Amino acid sequence: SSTGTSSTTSSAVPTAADGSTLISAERCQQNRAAGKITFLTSYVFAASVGILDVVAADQLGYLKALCLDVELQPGSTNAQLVSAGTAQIAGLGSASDVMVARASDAKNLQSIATYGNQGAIEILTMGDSGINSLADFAGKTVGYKVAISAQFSAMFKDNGVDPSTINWVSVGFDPQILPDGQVQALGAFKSNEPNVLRNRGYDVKEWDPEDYGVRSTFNTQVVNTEWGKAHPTAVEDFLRASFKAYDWINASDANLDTALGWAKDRSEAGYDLAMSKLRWQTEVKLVKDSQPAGLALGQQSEDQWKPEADALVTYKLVPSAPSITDSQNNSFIDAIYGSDGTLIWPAP
Amino acid sequence: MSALTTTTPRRADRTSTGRRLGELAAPLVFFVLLALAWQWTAYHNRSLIPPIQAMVTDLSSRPDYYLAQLWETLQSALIGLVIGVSIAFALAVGIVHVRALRTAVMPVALLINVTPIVAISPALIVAFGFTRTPHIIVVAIVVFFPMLINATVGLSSVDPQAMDVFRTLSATKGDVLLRLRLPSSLPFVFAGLRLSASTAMLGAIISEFTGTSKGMGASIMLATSYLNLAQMWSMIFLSALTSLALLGLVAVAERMVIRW
Amino acid sequence: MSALTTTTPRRADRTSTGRRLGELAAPLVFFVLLALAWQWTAYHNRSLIPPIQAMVTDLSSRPDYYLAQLWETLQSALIGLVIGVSIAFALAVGIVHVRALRTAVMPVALLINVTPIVAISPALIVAFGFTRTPHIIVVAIVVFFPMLINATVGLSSVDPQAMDVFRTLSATKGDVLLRLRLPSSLPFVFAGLRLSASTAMLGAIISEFTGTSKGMGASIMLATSYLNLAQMWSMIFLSALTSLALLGLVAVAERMVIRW
Amino acid sequence: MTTSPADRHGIAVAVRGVEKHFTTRGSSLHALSGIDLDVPEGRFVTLFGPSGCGKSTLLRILAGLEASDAGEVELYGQPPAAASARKEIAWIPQTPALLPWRTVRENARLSADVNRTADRLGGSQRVPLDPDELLAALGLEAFADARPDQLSGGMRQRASIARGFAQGAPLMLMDEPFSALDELSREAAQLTLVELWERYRKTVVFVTHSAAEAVLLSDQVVVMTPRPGRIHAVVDIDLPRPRSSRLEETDEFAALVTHVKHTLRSGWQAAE
Amino acid sequence: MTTSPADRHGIAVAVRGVEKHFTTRGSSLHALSGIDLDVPEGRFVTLFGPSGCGKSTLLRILAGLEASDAGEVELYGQPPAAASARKEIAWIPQTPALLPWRTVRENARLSADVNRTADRLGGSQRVPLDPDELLAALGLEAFADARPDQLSGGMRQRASIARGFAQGAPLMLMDEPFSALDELSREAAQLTLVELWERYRKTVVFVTHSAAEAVLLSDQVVVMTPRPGRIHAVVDIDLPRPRSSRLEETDEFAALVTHVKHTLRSGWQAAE
Ligand SMILES: Nc1ncnc2c1ncn2[C@@H]1O[C@H](COP(=O)(O)OP(=O)(O)OP(=O)(O)O)[C@@H](O)[C@H]1O
Ligand SMILES: Nc1ncnc2c1ncn2[C@@H]1O[C@H](COP(=O)(O)OP(=O)(O)OP(=O)(O)O)[C@@H](O)[C@H]1O
Ligand SMILES: [Mg+2]
Ligand SMILES: [Mg+2]
Repeated sequence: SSTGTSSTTSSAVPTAADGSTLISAERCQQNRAAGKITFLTSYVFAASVGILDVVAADQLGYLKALCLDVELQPGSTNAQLVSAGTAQIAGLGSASDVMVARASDAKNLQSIATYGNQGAIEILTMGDSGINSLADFAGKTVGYKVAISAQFSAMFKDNGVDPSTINWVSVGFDPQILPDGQVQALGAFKSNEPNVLRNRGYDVKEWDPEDYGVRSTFNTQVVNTEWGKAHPTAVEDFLRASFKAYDWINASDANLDTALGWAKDRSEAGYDLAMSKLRWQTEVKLVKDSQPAGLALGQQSEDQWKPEADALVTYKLVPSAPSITDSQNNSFIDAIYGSDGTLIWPAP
Repeated sequence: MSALTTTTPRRADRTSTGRRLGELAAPLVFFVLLALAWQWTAYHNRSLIPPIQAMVTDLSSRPDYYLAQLWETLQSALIGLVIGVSIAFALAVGIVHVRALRTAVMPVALLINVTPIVAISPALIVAFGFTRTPHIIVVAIVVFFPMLINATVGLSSVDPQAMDVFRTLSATKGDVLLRLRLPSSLPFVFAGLRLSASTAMLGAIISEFTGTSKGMGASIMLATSYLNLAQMWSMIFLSALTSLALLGLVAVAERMVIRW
Repeated sequence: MSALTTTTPRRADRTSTGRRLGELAAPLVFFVLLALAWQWTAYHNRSLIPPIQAMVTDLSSRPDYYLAQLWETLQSALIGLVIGVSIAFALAVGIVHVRALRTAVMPVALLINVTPIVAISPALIVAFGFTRTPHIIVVAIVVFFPMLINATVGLSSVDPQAMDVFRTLSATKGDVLLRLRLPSSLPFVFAGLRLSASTAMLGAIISEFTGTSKGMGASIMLATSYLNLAQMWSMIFLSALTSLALLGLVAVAERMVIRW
Repeated sequence: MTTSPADRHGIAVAVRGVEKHFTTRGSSLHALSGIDLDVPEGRFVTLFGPSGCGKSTLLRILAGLEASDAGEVELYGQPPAAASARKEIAWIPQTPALLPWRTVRENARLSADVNRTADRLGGSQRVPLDPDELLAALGLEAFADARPDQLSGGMRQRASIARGFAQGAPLMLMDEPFSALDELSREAAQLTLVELWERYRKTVVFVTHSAAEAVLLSDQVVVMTPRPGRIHAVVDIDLPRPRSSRLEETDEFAALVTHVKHTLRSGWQAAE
Repeated sequence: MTTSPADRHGIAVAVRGVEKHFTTRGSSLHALSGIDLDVPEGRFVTLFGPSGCGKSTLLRILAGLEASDAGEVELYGQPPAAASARKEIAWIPQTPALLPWRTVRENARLSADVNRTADRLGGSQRVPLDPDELLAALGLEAFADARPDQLSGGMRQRASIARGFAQGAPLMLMDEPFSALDELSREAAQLTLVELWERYRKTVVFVTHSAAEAVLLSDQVVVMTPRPGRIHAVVDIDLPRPRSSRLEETDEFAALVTHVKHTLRSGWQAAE
């Protein structure tokens, strides 16, 4: 924590690194009343959107300057932890994850921001695998992480391939099993595994559900519903700080390197800086390329989630059609943007 | 003789019926209290644990799903159990005959026993692919140590005086093994089998966290990610009950085999 | 008398030096063979296991990192061990005095023992937050059962004839517990402690797979996701060696306490 | 066995009509039947009989370690539990049953360490003896600080006897304390016990299945027969005291041993 | 003990200059020193002495269960291992050591089930006996199909003796087989053994620390003294055969028992 440590007393409004005040005394009081906030990343301290920007917001002192006491934790069972109130804010993979969680036992959470408006996942095959169409997947072994995504099922089913003819196997996070031949195809993040494998000199082919008409999203931040209602300013200012940091990272290559250095410090070991940089850049591009007209970064709408909600019903991952309205709480994200769609900085 | 006190009959006789009732009642009362505490917690924190009726409903609404996962896991558990226990027993036979084998095998066995197997299981999948093999190996590893220790102790724990009789008869090593060591070891072997049987399902489930989409372990993983608490905890309880059933089977087998 | 054969001296005397050397050599040879097999596999399949020198290099290049994770995990393991073992022992004391307690506690203890704890640990984090508490609880649960069983058996395994002496003296329950049951139970308690100590680190590591970014478990998880084989396997071996060291400590304590 | 009116001691142990059954897995065993017995104070009385005739069971009932099904037991006019609460019964079991974590001296002191409330009760007939004095009398002074596992079997049994005497209880109950010793150590132990007893004159009920041992030690031998356990006869042993190893080679001694054995055999045949 | 030239039997057991040391944790114990012994064929010889004098050690050396440090042992002119390989030694241990998973009959048959190559060797002096006949002779016919845990201690010891005799070995080695029995069962077992032995006339080396048992059973009693274990004297027992329980009440018997005990005591005093 190199910056933003100017204030240690609880009553005074802290100032940012440049000495300016970022928040009113009254709002600062409200944010402090929220107490300690635990934020869970969606996947360790990876260089992903919704993670690296929060790390940077913390390191840059934005969070503290906005009178927020946030502890960052690598996530695990995020939906459960947020719904139970053990954590207050967390990242989830996509809008689908939010709706599935709400349909099961994590009813007590809502989405507060959606970063990407296209899917971030895809299937990889080796370039010379002889798999040239979706139909060729029948009978092949396909690795997935944790659970088979609805996007994959939809991609196959919408194009006339019965997903149950595929031999799905749950795999770890090492993509090497694809070139080693243990699986013929591998569920992957667009921003990670293709880069890793290409960097190792392999020729891989990508099967993007978006290309087959499957619409989805990636990285939504969720909040514990009651806690969010009780502390709206804290939620708003958390998002405000993240998105300010998001812009800061993208402002220069040097800033990105600095942010990656912070993530690496938190990861202690094994953090591949080059791959991580590529990962961030890929994801930012995915976010930018899919930004719907009229919506600012992170803003979400019913239309945007509709295709995923429909797919969940189609593939019976939820018992009944989920209410998108109830799944989203847009009051926070909408409050941090001005009428011109620019981030309100500093906080009121 | 009036000062002589009439001694009371043995307490065990007087209250044996009452005591037997008490023995049944105590665990029942305790289980009921536990169930109440469970329900209170479930209603208090909806995303921590599911209420009991949610598990019952889920189990009874799709028994074939649960049975299919159970059967999948049970197969790995049983095959791994048989393999691990057999290798351990064979090694124990070697150990009691070749002293050097003991000093060679035991440190390694001890090391394996204190290694976090769950961390190794991804490597096994890399090595053996997406077959049942890695899951069987994990089970075999976790059941190996208790059986090795118990079989070694059992095969060595022969009545020395009976051993003297065999030795004066110049009994062959095979005679001693078959007619003395093996039957003598049975109580220990069954004790080891009980320990092994209670970890076999655990090993299978942990190994199924990766490398498969079938079985109770995969189902628990899936339920965790979809936060399907009813499914998750039904599986957990089902696996615990299956382990208890395995333990019961071992106990029955023991009573049938050891009749002396 | 020429036909009388000279009996050979006892073999143990003749070859005791040779045998002792053999006892040292056997595990060494075995370990060297294992190391060679490891290296061969490591070079054969680069993404399966790391070569030994990669682990040594990683360990020696940042010993403080490893020590910090080790210390983090060891704290949870030791605190959990002390708590779990103490509760188990206290319950065992209750069980040998109150029969109903036995029938109430034992089935539940058995059930917990066959429950996949790794599946429960997320719920503990939900319940107790991102503190050391859930990790300590996992350790306490996994070390609980062996100590409960061994302490119960130990506290019950008093020489019945010594018990008769105490009873004719109208010794109080406290006398019997302190002066007879407790010392009699010590060999069993230490046997239980050995079992418990060998699982304490495993429990701590497994619990650290979720809910923390510190400790060996978190480090193994991180290494898995970044495919840092050297870190992953260094941690695995470090944890196994730490468990062995704990076992050694228990053995030393046992020899210091049980002097009869 | 009736108390002779000439006996100037009181009655230490009075048993009337004691019955005992054991029920194991449904089948019942009549272990003791119609036991009547008076042991005057300061007498050495031995229960003698074959294995399974109920000697240990009777002794355990006297000590309050086992409850009878019917009948009455009184020690110094009170139930066994009362005597036990005042630590007035010294129990010397078949095995030495020393506590292995205590030194020999600490073992001999055991009775002082437990049930301390008894020490505050008035009216006790107990006169605790100095453990070291007893260990010396039993030839164990050099081993007072040793742990039991450093002693031979015979020495351990002597330490157990020291523990019993150190308690200073007026009544001592001994259940075959020498049966695990080899013949030669056993003879030495018997002579030591005779000597100690002649010095302190406690009331002793002793159990054995050795006729020679019974005759050597006792004032009276109670001959028991099995199925169900009964008192067949009481043989008075009118050998002079103090007794020594030379006594065993006398014809009188041999005749009494033969007589005790015959008494047992006749009781057995009568029972069958 | 020298073989008399008049003896028409050969020498079954010949021992010359046997020495034995035990080393435990550094300290060495001289267990046997200068043992010379000849046992003629068909004789019942007893090793008698106090605990720790090396009786068991000597018997184990004869059986080949223990190796001596020096000296020579020969059974029928060959080393113990050769006799053992032909199953010509029957070993009857201190505990019955029956296999609990076998019935009494199966236990008695044990020698036929192991080391089957010995059955094909020629020149054996072994004459296996019918287990059922032996069980009948020992009063166990009704228990032939019972498991050992259903038997009393005395019956188990008889079953162990049946196993030894069934082997039909010319040499029988018995290490205190009756020491765990109570006095009365013990006497019955002794008489059964006397009877069986008088019927089959095997060469027996028997170990005991009971002088009466040694005198009742033996042709010769070898008196041993400890520290180090030595043969102090050999006492010939010239009591008539067949022997019965009545013999024990004769003066001759009592005199021999006293003599044996005295011999031991004098040896002990000499050793100290
Ligand atoms: N706790 C018990 N439960 C069932 N039966 C018992 C119990 N204690 C003793 N018996 C039986 O009661 C009978 C008498 O036993 P007891 O121990 O009093 O005999 P004993 O004369 O002391 O024999 P021994 O000389 O072998 O010690 C025996 O048949 C024995 O099996
Ligand atoms: N395996 C052994 N290791 C060390 N010392 C031994 C061993 N076997 C016997 N001894 C010692 O050798 C001596 C003789 O023992 P042995 O068993 O032959 O005596 P024993 O005459 O049979 O005595 P007992 O009548 O008690 O059976 C004893 O001091 C004993 O402690
Ligand atoms: Mg008895
Ligand atoms: Mg012996």
